[in-house]
Amino acid sequence: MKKLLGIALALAALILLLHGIEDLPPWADPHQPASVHVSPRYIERSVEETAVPNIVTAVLADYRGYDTLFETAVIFTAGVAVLMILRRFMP
Amino acid sequence: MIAEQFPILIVVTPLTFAFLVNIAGLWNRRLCFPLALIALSACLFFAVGILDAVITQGTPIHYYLGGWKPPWGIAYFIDHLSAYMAIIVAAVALLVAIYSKRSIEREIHEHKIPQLYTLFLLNVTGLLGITVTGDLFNLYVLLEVASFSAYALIAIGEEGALIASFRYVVMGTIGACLYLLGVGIVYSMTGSLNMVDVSGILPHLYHSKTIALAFTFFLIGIAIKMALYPLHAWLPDAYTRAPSAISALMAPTMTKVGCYVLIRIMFFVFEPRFSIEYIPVTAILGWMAVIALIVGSIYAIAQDDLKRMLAYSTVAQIGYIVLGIALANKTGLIGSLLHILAEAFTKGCLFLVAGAIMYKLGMRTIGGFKNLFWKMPFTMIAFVIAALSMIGIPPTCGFFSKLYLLLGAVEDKAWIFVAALLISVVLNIVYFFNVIRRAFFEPSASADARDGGVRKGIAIEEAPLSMLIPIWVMAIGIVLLGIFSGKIITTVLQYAVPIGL
Amino acid sequence: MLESIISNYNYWVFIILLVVGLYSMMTKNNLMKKLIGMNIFQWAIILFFISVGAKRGATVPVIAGAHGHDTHTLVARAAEYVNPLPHALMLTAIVVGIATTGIALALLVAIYKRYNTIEEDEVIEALKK
Amino acid sequence: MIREQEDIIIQTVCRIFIPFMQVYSLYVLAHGHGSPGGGFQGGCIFAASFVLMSIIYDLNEVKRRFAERFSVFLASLGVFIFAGMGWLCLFLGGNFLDYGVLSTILPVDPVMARYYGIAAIETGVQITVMAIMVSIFLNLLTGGLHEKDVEQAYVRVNNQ
Repeated sequence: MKKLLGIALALAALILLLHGIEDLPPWADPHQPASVHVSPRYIERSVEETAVPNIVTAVLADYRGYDTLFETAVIFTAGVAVLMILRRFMP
Repeated sequence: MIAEQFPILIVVTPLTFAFLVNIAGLWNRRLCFPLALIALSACLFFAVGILDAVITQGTPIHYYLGGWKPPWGIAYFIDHLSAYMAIIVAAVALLVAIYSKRSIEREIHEHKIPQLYTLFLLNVTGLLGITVTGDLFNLYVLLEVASFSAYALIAIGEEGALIASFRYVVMGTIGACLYLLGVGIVYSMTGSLNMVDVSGILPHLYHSKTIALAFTFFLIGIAIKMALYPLHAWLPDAYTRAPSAISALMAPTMTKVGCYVLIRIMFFVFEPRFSIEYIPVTAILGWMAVIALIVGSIYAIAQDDLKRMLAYSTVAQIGYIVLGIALANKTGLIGSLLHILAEAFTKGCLFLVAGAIMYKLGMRTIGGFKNLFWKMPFTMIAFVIAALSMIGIPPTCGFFSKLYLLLGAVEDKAWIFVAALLISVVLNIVYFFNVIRRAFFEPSASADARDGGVRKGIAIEEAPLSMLIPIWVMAIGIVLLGIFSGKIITTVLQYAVPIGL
Repeated sequence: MLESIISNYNYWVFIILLVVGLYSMMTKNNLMKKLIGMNIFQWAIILFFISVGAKRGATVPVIAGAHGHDTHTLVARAAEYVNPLPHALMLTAIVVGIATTGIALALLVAIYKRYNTIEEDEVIEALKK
Repeated sequence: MIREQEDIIIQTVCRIFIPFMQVYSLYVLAHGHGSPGGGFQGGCIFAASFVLMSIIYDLNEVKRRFAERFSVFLASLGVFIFAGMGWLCLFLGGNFLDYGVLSTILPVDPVMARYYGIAAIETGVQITVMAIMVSIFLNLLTGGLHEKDVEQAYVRVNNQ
């Protein structure tokens, strides 16, 4: 029963995805929206604005540094959570 | 000067104090509680400041993190709706934190208290962050911060909490990942992550099948996070097994913030006309909501465990909120937003009462509530007030929210929804009256109770004051919010409704 | 038709991984297998994001010869480097994935210690007693 | 992790290897600006050196060098450095995480101030990731029994 439900859900997801992705821009197209709307500024001006040649680092730590703060908070949460779930104390 | 920084302070203050609590816990465990209290009081203060600024300014507040203009950097976008949600989360979190001191000491090993308050603050950080952010990916990260702390907080509960938490991890991860997939598709189609920017680009793409797919993923992901009926499987176990203070924190805030995200995505990122006309999502959501509020209530009637009953009642109340969203007219949405507030305070109060009963009696089976009114009169009066609000009796907040939902349904001429709302009120009466009957009318089998019906010899054993005060603040809040609900609607909620409805 | 299918192979791989992950998360009884399914699911989405960032004829987003001070005259053209934003986003998503795995593993260890099994039905059986 | 006889070859090789791993992780951190790398990657490599240490010696050796209180402190410290940079920018009159305003306290122009701001937060990320990875690893391995109880627990496991 559970197995049938799982197969049905997976098939539904498959059909949904196959049906839905036809309008995605072609893979690796230099003119797709993701490559022309926001990201060119990072490539063209990151050295000028942050003096960091590795653009991924510039985006990660400066343009979107706030995400990285919470990324660190997530891993901190995970550490505290593991401590909380597993830690046992001998009487 | 400093007021300009309130949008960031409301998120960063609890985050910073979370680390401070963790470090202070190494040195002295007694410092953790006051530090958490300071952080949450500051949050409430900032939330009030933000709401005040939004009301006086009349337009949304923007805040650019790192000084980068959107769409390149992350921007905060705070309108009436965000400020309203932030204030609800901050207020509930502060009250629950005051309450948690005694309850946590009883239920948790003392070595784990610093970690518990750390995770408590991180959870509040995540929830507050979700309410103020204006960036789709940032919302995902904050959602994960809130969820991770929730997984751990639930896992330290009673027997069976571990497996409940594991299920929540699996379901929650599916939800978050589907949301992320939606973000990915939207990014691939528009090239932007900023909500305002995306909502400006999307109207050109409304006919695309891929955008419809992204919208579907957003919807399913959020529906899992907010436990909409067929996807609610993780909720009852998780909220029943968690420590009582934690259930009281999660039930009013986590699922309601999910509702907020749903409104944000459906009506702000996508325009209302897309959600209503291009794909008939409001119709589907309406039917799911009707099923949720009937089935959730019926499940609640069948429960013998008070917390489990309240958990199923939460599933039903999510149905109300989604019903208001699905009506997609102004009255319905105002009812839905008002119900978020009413439900936050009511469900918070009920879970706190359940915790207080648990604290005093050590059990929470409804069958064992005999003579509870005479043992814990103050707690039980608060329970009755909250139950009246849940049912929808006039002076309370729950009445007005349900009234608006009903009016919204009548406005749309959706008679089936009207009928469902009325039936669910009856069901609410059934399961709350069951508890009240046990606690109030049913005499105990002991000798002194049979003595002429006079209930003497039952000593008052109230919960400690630090638990009673939050319960009563919430109970009084329910009544006051009901009386002033007109004022709330005219100052905040009518501006919170998106353009185009 | 065939050409477009083959040239978009990244998307197909992503879909297959996603469905495999979803299926194993739904049907497997062993909690560890569920966790592995969850990981496959997450990694599929990461693959999708990275695919979005790809650009034909472009290279790694590290600007050559730009380390140091006098770089203001340097011109970097957007077409020469791949889109760095999905990479930055996915670094965050990978960390989130690791954190999920950590918490889930901790729960599994705790479950195993208490019930001596990580088969879901056996745990539920033990709970009912 | 526990063995009666230590393998001398593995021990010697790994003992030489560990310091190089740790220095390499610092290299990855420092060169995150100019080549692939950064705080997270560096932190993972640093944590891996402790995992290797726990494989060649036993767990108590790692615990002696990396006590639980220490790792909790380091994890908080790392995120605190990150958030603290944000607060510093706030106090200097900029927006949160706007490293450009650091030029008022550093002898450089705003663009280079951003460069150093990024370096500071990457260090914070590295410290947190390192501490948390080791902490998660140790907790998963011991099932949450730490410090002095560990030896007793091992004795019990070995006797069974």
